[in-house]
Amino acid sequence: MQSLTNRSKVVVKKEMTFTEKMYLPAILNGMRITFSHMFKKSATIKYPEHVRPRSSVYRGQHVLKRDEAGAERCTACGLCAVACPAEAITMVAAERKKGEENLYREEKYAAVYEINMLRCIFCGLCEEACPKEAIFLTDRIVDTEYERNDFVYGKDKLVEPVEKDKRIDVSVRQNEKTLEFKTHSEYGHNQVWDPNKSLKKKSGH
Amino acid sequence: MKPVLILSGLGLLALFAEMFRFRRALYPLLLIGVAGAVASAVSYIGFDDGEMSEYIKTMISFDAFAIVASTIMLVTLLLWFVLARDFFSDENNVADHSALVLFAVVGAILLTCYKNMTMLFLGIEILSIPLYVLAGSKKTSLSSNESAFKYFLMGSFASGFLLFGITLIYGATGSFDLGEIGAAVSNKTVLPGYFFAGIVMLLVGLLFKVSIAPFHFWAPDVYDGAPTPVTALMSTVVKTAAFAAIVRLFVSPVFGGVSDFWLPILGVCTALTLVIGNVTAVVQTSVKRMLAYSSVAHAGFLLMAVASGSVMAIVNPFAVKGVLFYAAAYSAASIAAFTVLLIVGGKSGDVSIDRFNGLGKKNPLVAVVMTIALLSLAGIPPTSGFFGKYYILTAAFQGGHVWLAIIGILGSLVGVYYYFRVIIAMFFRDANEETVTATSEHQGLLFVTAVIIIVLGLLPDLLFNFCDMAMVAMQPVQ
Amino acid sequence: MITASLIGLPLVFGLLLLFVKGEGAKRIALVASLLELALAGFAYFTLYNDPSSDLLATSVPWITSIGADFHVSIDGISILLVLLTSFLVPIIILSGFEKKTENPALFHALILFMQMALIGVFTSRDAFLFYIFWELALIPIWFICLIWGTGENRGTITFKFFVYTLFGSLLMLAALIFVYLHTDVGNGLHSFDILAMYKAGQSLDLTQQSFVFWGLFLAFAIKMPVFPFHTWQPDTYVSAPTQGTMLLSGIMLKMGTYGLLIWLLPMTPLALDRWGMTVVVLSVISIIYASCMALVQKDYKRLIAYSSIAHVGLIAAGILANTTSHISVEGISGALLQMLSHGINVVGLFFIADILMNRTGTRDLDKLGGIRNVSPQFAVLFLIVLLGSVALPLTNGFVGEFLLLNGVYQYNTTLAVFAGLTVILGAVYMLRSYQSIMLGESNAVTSSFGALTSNEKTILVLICAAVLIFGVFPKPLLSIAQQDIEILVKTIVPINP
Amino acid sequence: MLLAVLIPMLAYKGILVVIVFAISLGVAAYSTYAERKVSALMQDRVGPDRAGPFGLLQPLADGVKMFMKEEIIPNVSNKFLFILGPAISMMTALLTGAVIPWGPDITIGGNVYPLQVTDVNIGVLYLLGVVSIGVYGVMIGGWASNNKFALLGALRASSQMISYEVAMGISVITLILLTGTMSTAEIAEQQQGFVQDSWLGWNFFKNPVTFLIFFICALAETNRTPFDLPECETELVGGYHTEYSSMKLGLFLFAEYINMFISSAVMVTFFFGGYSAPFLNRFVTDPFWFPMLSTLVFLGKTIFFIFVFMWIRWTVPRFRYDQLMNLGWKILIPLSIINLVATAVGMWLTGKI
Amino acid sequence: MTVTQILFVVLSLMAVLSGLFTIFSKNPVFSALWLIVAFFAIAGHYILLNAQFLAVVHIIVYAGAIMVLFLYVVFMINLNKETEPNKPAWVRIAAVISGGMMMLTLVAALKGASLVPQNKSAEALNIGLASNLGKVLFNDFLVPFELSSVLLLAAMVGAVMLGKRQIH
Amino acid sequence: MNSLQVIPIDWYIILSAVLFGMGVLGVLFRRNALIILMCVELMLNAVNLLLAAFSTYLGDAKGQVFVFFIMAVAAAEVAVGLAILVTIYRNTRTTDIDFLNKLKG
Repeated sequence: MQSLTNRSKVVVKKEMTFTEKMYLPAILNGMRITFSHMFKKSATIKYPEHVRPRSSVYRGQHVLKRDEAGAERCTACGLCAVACPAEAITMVAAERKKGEENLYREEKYAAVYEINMLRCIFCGLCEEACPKEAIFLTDRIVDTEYERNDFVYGKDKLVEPVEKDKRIDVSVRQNEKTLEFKTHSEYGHNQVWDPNKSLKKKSGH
Repeated sequence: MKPVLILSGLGLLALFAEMFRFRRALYPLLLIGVAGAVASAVSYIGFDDGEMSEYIKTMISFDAFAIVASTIMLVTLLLWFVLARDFFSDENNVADHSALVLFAVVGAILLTCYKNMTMLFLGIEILSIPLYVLAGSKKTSLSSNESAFKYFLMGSFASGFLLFGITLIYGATGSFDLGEIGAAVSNKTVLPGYFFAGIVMLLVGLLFKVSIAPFHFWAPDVYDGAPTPVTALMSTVVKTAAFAAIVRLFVSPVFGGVSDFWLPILGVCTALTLVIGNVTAVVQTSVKRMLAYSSVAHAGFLLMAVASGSVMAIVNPFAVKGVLFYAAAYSAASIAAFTVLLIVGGKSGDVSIDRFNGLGKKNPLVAVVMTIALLSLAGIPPTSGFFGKYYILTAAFQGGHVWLAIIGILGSLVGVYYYFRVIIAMFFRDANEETVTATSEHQGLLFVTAVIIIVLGLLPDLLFNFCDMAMVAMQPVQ
Repeated sequence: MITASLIGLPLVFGLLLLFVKGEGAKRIALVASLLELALAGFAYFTLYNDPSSDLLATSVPWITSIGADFHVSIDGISILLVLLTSFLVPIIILSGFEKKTENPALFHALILFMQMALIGVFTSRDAFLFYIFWELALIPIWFICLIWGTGENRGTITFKFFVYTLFGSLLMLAALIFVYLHTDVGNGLHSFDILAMYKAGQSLDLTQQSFVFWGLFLAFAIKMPVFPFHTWQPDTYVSAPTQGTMLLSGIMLKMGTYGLLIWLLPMTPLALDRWGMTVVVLSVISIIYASCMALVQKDYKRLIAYSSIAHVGLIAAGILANTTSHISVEGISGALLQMLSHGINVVGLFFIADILMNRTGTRDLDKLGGIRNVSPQFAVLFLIVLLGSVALPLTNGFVGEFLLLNGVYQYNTTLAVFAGLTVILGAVYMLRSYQSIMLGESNAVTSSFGALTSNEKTILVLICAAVLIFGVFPKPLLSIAQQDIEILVKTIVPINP
Repeated sequence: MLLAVLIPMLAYKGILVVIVFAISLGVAAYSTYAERKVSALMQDRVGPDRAGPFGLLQPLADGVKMFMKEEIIPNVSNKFLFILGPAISMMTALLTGAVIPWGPDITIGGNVYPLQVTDVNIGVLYLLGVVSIGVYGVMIGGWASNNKFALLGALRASSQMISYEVAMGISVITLILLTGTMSTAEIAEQQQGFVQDSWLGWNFFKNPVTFLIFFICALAETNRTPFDLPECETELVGGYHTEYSSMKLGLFLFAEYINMFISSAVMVTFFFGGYSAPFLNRFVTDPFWFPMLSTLVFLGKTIFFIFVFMWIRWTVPRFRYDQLMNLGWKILIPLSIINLVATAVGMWLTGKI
Repeated sequence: MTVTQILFVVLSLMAVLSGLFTIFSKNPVFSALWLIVAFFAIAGHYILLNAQFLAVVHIIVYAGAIMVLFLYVVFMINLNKETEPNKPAWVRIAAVISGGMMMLTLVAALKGASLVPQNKSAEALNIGLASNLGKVLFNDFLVPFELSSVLLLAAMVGAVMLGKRQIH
Repeated sequence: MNSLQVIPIDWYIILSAVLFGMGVLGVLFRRNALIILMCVELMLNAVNLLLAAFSTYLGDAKGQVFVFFIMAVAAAEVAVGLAILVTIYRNTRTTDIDFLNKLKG
């Protein structure tokens, strides 16, 4: 069959000539090629010293944001856990006690909040699911560890520091586009799924 | 030397046949080639090799004995090729089979003409190794495998003894050359004790190879299990060659000078072989196995000739000639008998004695030739087998071994019993349904062997005068 | 020349027969045997006219390497056996004319081969040739018994027969080789020539001679047979076909006695002195034993078989009852004569047994009886043969038996007495059998016994004629042998006593 | 009197043996480094560069790692043989160094010392003998693991090594025919001086086909790509060292590199003039420095061949098993025989024999 | 005892012991390995006898080829099982007795063996050199040398024939 | 230093005899075909050793040359023997020679 693009090569199993059968020329040619590569520029980047430029919305280690006053935004609604395709997020909810208003923004909070970094695929769905703007992915890189358990990040590693100057900036992720996107309830994850609706949509196409 | 070269060349040709795809033409080529080898062997009677280099002369001498022995073997081989037509019918291994057979025969010829222990050893191995393989050439048959393995095991075990013997003799005499060993033997005073140990070991090795009791136990199994054509080869050409080798050592002046040492051993072995071979053959129900045991007994007869061959370096003419004649007669009869086995066995290869029932009615030619062959094996005149036995018995009397001769006579009487069971089955028992047909080649072969048996039986001088020449080779060189 | 033709003729015809199909083979065989008879007659007359005629001897080199020649000749002794053979073989062939035989060509070819071998045995003057013919005679008869015999276990029986005789002949071979190695015809060469063998045999010392003696004696004794080597015989006779039995008893037996005479006596005179008594005693025992056995037999064929042993025992005794100091020429002549007459008589008897078997289907003496009433012709002919066998004066048996007993008497009186019993006992069992077969009332089995056919009549008349003629007029037979017997006797005297 | 000569000689030999061992081990160690570096360069990468300057301490780190890793001996294996396997591999690899002439005789303090551990008159055969024993390490190790992959790997290795030994032996015979001696020292000595009788003196130029066959067989004998089927990961996991870990694995791998070094050295000795450096003797004649420089030249040539080994490894893909056997039996052996006969005829025609 | 004698004894012990282990090992692999050890001991003997060439060839042939073949077959038919049932006792006893008797006979045969005069000439010490052996092999033993090619060819053809799978 | 001067030839003969006898014993003793083959090899090696010893003592190179022939033959024999063994194994799945008794009696 005639190829359309003319890029594909048609393989013909033809009898090899004597020189071809000897293979030596081919091998020598191959060796020439490999040898020539020795003097080509190396494609390696020496990583810790040199880092490749990353995208502005690079999805790295998560952070649990605090509000302006320094209280944790997370209310342990569990939507992030539900949204997580890798089942990496677990949490235990607790009720805010008297005197803890400065710590937690609302009456319910996450007593335990864990993300298993070995499971996490850094898709960012948790971020999208969060109604409280509590969890964000950052451009930080998850550190290496020696123990498996150490990869289960608790609140100690996830929640950003209280000090203003040590806060983690996620403003790139809160630009207009994302905020606007979040207002569209049909794209949100905290939406009850309506079978009729989606059915109609499909048939409408 | 010429037959050796011709046969080696033929062997190579067979291998080339595989490579260059003329396998179909191989079989006729082989026949022509072997016939050529026969001619070249016979031609030595008139002409010898001419001046040969010193190195060849010390290793090989194609003397009269070698000529006669190898002519007998080569003629047998020619007949055998006709017998074994089927063995070469499979396209897949015709080249292997024929090459192996030819190489084996090269070894056999070397055994008739060696002048040096090296050649003896090499000859035996060149003869044996292809045979191990040939015995196992029916690869899917367990009994063939088993036969090959037993043969191999016993063969290599025997080689060990043979070599140890050669080594001790070398240590004692300082040479592998038969002439020099003979010279050392004649000067007996310097022989150390281990020289005699060497002779014993050498003897044990050789006796193992020719299946002499008490080293015979492997032979029946091997003969029985191997494919019938191979068995035929083993019991004809191989046996002749092995005995030619023994004669060269023990009947000639090489070890003749110390015959008082080894004679008793040989005597006892001969007697044992005759008794055991014959007695055990009686109880066999398979004709092939019966022939196997009887071949042990025949080996005993041949050994009797060796035992009476040389008394203190004086060679007994009847012994040498007797061995050659007996071997020829036995070969002819065996070829006939095994051809009949092949015919009767047919596809199934079953050759129990019942299969012979009524053969006289079913296929008179086959039955008659089988009868002649069996009569010859039993040593009944006027067949050639009788003269073989006659010469050897005469040799035994002349060598002063009356008791051996009597055991031999009694043994061949027992032999009559088991050979005649087959004849009785053929002519007396009722036939079964199956028909027995022989190919025209086999019919021709049967006819030829029958004629040979009868003619040699009536006019033994035809061969015997020929054998006379062989005597000259055995005389001490002064 | 004649001798060689005598051997060659049956061989040629035998080979010819192999290519003939059908019943015609019988006729060809008969013609061949008659030609042979004529040739034998010619030989007789040649010998009669000129005992040293060149025509009678043939000697060609055969196996030069071992000094064996094809040397055959007819002298006064062997002519008798040649005549016997050539006389009996036509009768034997004729006796089978009315019966249907399976594969007649092969059968008759074997008979002719047998004849060749027998004549070879009787005429060879070379030990090796003798041995070869001796063995050759065995194979055809074995096949005859095996293939055409009766009885389910004939395989075993014939086999026993074969092995017995082969055993004997191998011993003979050993003995002959032993003697052969002591012959010397110059140049260190040996020879199988009969005279050389005689010379060599006589030069041996007693021990060696004894070995040779026993080797040969066993071979011959088994063939004849002599007690205790006889066990193969009755069974074989019974199970063999009639023709086979006739060959065995009529001619083949004589190989043994002939061997004793020609090969044993002259070759081992010293051993004869030493062992003569032993073997004569054995012979006499076999006479008495066989006679007693014959007395109690019910099967007629078996009875004849035993009687045959008894008769042969007497012949053997007559031959062996000699010493170097005294050799009885009468005894030897008697033995020769008795060989002839026994051959004729026993063939006749077996033929009669065959007739009985064919007509009545049984050979049991108890079941038969009264055949005389039905077939008086048969009764008369039977009686003549029977009387010949009992050695009544004026029958052929008488002269021989008388001479034999005389010979034994000169050797040892007591033994002669015992040997004489054979006459009495023979008369008893023979007549008793006649009585129970022919006399008395005919019964269901025998009443349908028809008259003899012309064929049977011819044979019986021929035999009866022979019985009577030689009984009355044995002279031509005796005289022709006389000279050669004397020559033989002279050679027996050892060279260095 | 005898002892007076003997003891210094023995002491010298002992020192030489130690030096040869050290060099072998060192070169082998840095071969592992070189292997990674070369492969990296050929694949446009950097290769190890963290341990020490340019990663030069990498072999050390690897060694430490090998020693520190957990020693695992499979439960159902034969313990003794399991340990014996790598030991034999290592031992035979080291034994070969004994007959290699590292340089011409050296004069130290007026005494002349040979730069070869022992000059046996059958050195070439000694090499073949030791090489033929090397296969036992692999076989025993593979069998003792009691693992089917290991066993298959061992079987492959042994059959491969036996097969190629034949062609190798014949090519060595050709070489012996060419040089007329079986002593390695003499072979090296004969090639001294780059140009001889208008010929380039190295055996390579006299008979390149022999070298080619020898080289291919050397590749196969050392189980280097394209003949590294015994340890073919895609089919047999790790081949005969599937079950090995820690230092025993290290020994196997190390033995491979030593083999590579030695076979390079052998090739240099046999075909590339040994320690001969063209025209070196024109410039240096000092009895101490000339041998020293020659030895350096020898090592340089050897290192070049080690490089060639690696170069090939990163160029040519692995054979399929049947291709490997076909190459060995149907091409190399006939070729080597033809070469042998042709050499013999050639020498006969030119009147050298 | 001189050094040579000590070496002889040590090598002999090594050969005999490893030979014994060869015989009595349950597992064929161990038998093979012990046999290799025995071969090395014998090679040592060759060197002791001034036959270096022989020693190396011995190693190459026996240890390098034959025993590898053995091991190969052991592996191929995977004889890991160490369950070799013993032969009946009487066979063992018979074997021991016959073997022992044979050895006794041999040793007895040596008793009072008068030595063949030794050749201690200078050339005699060099017979083990390759060039010397080559001369003997290609002169005196030319015929057997050429004919051994027939032997090897036959063995090769035979082994290949047996090894081929049967094609129907 | 040479073995010729200090070791009597008898030592070598005895050593070889012992090794040879051990080989024989092994052949008779063992049932595993492979081990039997090995014992045969041991026998041949005993022979080789003795030949080499004799050769040295006699100052005659022929003995050593003979050893080469034995080696060639041993190699050939082993190749054939193992081939046979493998064929047997294909059919029976065992190398115990006592299983090979189909042909007995």
